[in-house]
Amino acid sequence: MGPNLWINYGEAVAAILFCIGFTNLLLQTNLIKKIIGLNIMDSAIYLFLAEKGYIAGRTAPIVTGGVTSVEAYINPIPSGLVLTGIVVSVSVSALMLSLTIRLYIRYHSLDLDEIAAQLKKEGR
Amino acid sequence: MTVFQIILMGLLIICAVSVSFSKNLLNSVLIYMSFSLVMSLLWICLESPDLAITEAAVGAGITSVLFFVTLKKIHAINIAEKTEEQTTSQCPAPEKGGSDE
Amino acid sequence: MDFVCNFPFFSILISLFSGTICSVLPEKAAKAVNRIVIAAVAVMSGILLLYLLGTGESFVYWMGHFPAPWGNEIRAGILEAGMALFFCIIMYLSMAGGAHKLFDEVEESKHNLYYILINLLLSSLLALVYTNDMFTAYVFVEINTISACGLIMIRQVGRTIEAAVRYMIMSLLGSGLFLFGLCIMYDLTGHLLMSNIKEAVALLIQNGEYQIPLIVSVALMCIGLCIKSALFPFHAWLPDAYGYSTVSSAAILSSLVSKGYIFLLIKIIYRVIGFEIFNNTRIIDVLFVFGLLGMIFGSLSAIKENDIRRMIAFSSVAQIGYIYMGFGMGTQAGMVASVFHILSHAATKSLLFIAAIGLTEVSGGSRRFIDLTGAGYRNKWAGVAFTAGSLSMVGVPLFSGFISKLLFAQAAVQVEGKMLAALIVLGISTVLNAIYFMKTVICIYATTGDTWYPCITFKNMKVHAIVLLFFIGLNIILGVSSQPIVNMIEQGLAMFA
Amino acid sequence: MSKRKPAEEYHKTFAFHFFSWLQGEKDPYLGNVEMKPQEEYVTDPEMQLRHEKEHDAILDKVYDMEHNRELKLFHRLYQATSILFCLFLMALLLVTISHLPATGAAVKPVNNEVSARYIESGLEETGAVNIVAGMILDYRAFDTLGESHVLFVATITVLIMLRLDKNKKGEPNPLTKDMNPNDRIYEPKNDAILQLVATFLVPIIIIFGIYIILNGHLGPGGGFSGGAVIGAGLILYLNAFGFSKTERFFTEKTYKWICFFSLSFYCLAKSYSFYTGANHLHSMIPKGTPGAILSSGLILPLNIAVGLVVACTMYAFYAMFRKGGF
Repeated sequence: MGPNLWINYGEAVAAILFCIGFTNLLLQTNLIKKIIGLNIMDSAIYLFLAEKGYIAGRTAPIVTGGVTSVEAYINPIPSGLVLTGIVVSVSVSALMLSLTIRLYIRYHSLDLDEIAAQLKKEGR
Repeated sequence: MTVFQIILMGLLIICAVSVSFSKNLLNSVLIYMSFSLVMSLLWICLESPDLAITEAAVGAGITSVLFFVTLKKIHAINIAEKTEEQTTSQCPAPEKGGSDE
Repeated sequence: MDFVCNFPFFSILISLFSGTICSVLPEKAAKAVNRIVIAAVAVMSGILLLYLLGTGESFVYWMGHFPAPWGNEIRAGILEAGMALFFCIIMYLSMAGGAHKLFDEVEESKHNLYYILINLLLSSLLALVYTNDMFTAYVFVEINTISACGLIMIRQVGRTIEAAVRYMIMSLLGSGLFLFGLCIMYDLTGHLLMSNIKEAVALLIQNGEYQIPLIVSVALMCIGLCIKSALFPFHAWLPDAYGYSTVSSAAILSSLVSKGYIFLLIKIIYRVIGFEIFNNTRIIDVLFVFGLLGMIFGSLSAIKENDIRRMIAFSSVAQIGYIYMGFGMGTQAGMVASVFHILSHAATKSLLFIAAIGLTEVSGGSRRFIDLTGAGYRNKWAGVAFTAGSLSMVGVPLFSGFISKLLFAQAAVQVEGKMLAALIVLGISTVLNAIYFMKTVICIYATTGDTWYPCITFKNMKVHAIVLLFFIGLNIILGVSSQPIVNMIEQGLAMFA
Repeated sequence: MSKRKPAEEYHKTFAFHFFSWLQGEKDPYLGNVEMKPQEEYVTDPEMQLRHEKEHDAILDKVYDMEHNRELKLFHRLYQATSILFCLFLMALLLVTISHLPATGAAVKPVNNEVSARYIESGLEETGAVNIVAGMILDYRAFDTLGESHVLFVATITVLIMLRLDKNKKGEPNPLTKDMNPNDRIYEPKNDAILQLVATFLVPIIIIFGIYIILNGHLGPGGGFSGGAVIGAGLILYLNAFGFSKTERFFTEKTYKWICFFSLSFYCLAKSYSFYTGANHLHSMIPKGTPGAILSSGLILPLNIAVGLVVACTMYAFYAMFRKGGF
């Protein structure tokens, strides 16, 4: 264990959330819950990234009163990256949900293993 | 401010865990929605208002709405009225909903 | 700066833009735009390759008005230009070879959406090849994943939708891990551009700081990309996805999409972490072991299969194992062999998929070996092409597969601890390859029983036959004139450093 | 085929045999190799029935998820490995995090010359008061270009999955019946309260969204968040008044062309700026005075383009999910 675990509690929470999402994605049998797990996993990564940019005692990177000194604002890069990431995760979840609807219409089930068994039974 | 942050993070973890263990799909989507709201409060604490606005509009808004429509399509809402629905509508709703886990 | 230096940027941009244009065009026009764009990108990459061979050094290209650590950048060297050219050729041939199947398997009104997906896939592949920025790489990896998923599910039968869901879940796990690794790397170095990260990493190693996070970050990125490129234990989605999607999609997915991720991994190894530093970690041993396991288990599953398309798909798992085994050797020679195998596998696998579709067409659409008996007589071109592809896969001299196996063996001899394992598994895998491919070849040339399906002659399938000829030619070129290509790869890898 | 040789002589050459084999006219083995025709296999209907029954029974046994011991074992194994893997991953990540530089500190690798320049000269170089907007739309614009195409390609895949097209003869898609089960049955058709609230709320939501988009370079917000807000407003309107009202101003054609024009504008504008930047030419786009609404060069038009795309895309997602079309 290194020295910074308690100072980095935000990142630690992000790591725990990431693993919860990961477990959901692996173990849930229900597709909808898998998708929620996926979203939680993504949010955890964004939380991790945003914690990286935070600097105690400084304000959001919007220039106020013409002050453009480094000491006044937090790091803007992680915010930008997270903005991009959120767009990606919303597109991915829309795609997954549409796949879920089609699968349900075809097989009336949300369990991938059950669907796979049905497919094999049909022999196609 | 740090105490507030810690409380919010605790809420995040509680939400994430209870999503996995909730029996009802509608409940888990609602919990996910509150997860997003807590997240957007956390962005404010972390001095990123851009992210807060986006998360509130997208995570708690659009994504949840899409989840609701999906649940509707897969007949996971209205479990109590399912029998009623079967009698009233012409095409009966399938038996195996996603909700009966 | 010469005008030629704009070509990487132009090729990414026109393929992105043509995706947008295709969304409002009718089907025929979209098809024409698609073909023209692929051809144009191929021509531009060819010119760029010649130019780079002339100058002998790589260049970076600013995406915007700001220099290195502040703005985005793309970078072009011999290996990048060569890969782009090769990817375009394979993509063009696969599209042309599978075009006639598109009508049977995809709804009429969704054809132009198919071309949009292909265009965006091309642009994301090019961006992965040329990019010099890690976060750009992440964004384009996502485009690549989503459009690949679209290519799988555009043929809407139950199997493909299920395969698409599995593919998405695995890929998203992969991208999650990749992004986490990227974030840790960013935290340690403070940069997102590959060349700057490399400088910072070298400094960290020198000072002995942050060793554990560095290794973890590299490992996470590697695992992410391995999952995405279907390395052995993560290949569950692959057979259905390749076996049931429409034929152009299967050819493109197996030969290009997974290779795009592998190329990104090579870039990360050379340009982000540094080849020496990467080889000193234990990660290469893990890659080596999984590569070997993949070579054996992929072939074993292929032997058990009685569906020709799924058999070819399982063979992909084995071939990806070869590539990772090359990484795992940790030498320059192993890397060269891997890069050559990327080319050779891409050329051969798409040939096999497109030939297989020719064979199944004359067997009443069935893909089981029992119905394929004698198909080689009924569709001679496809039979010959399938035989050529199989010979190349097994590693018969004159074909590209032979050269890549030779390179792997040569590379293995130079590595002390891993020589025996690599050579033994290479031998076993070759025998297993021979078993299932020769079984298929014998099957398609066995004399037929009573079942009589109609023959197909050259006149009915001109495009298909010409595409197959081109593919065989490509294979033989790779097999016969391998030395200049290997030299080029070595030069390109030297430019990476 | 050369025509110089007479036909008879040509018939003896190898080329003739080869080409005739290729055309499928003649098989050299036919008649030369002894081929015994297979005996016809007589099927006993009773046997066949029994075989089929056995086959079905085996299938049922193999795919009986609840009673198959091997499958159950595999499932257990899978669960155990995944839990172990996740715990291992969590431990690994926590150890890693304990070694990372401290959060909130001002001196660490992340706060280097890159962020310093974004903050110090961002206002001057991009003209945007919101440094994040300046960063994602000017310094690192290539990422953002990719990001909007992620959204585009996701829409395309959703269209592929859910759009119910009529086939060539004009018959409706066979899936239509399944896709549109009577899912509005418990919804009020014309709910007076909902409609009244929507009449007040929708304009406010949309105006707020427009404000966020136009203010993207001056304060928090930007094209994506504003577009999502507008999309939410449109969805509320749709829910209150139904498809017949929205179809008057928003059809698939509208969506297609808005998306096309916005993305093309985005692509072309950014190509211009990339091209001039890379070739060290002077860009002709004025920066304006920082802080004014019409300032910061391309950022405002780009935000508007992104906002339009996002608003339409969100609405399109909803409409697709709801009824497989607009």
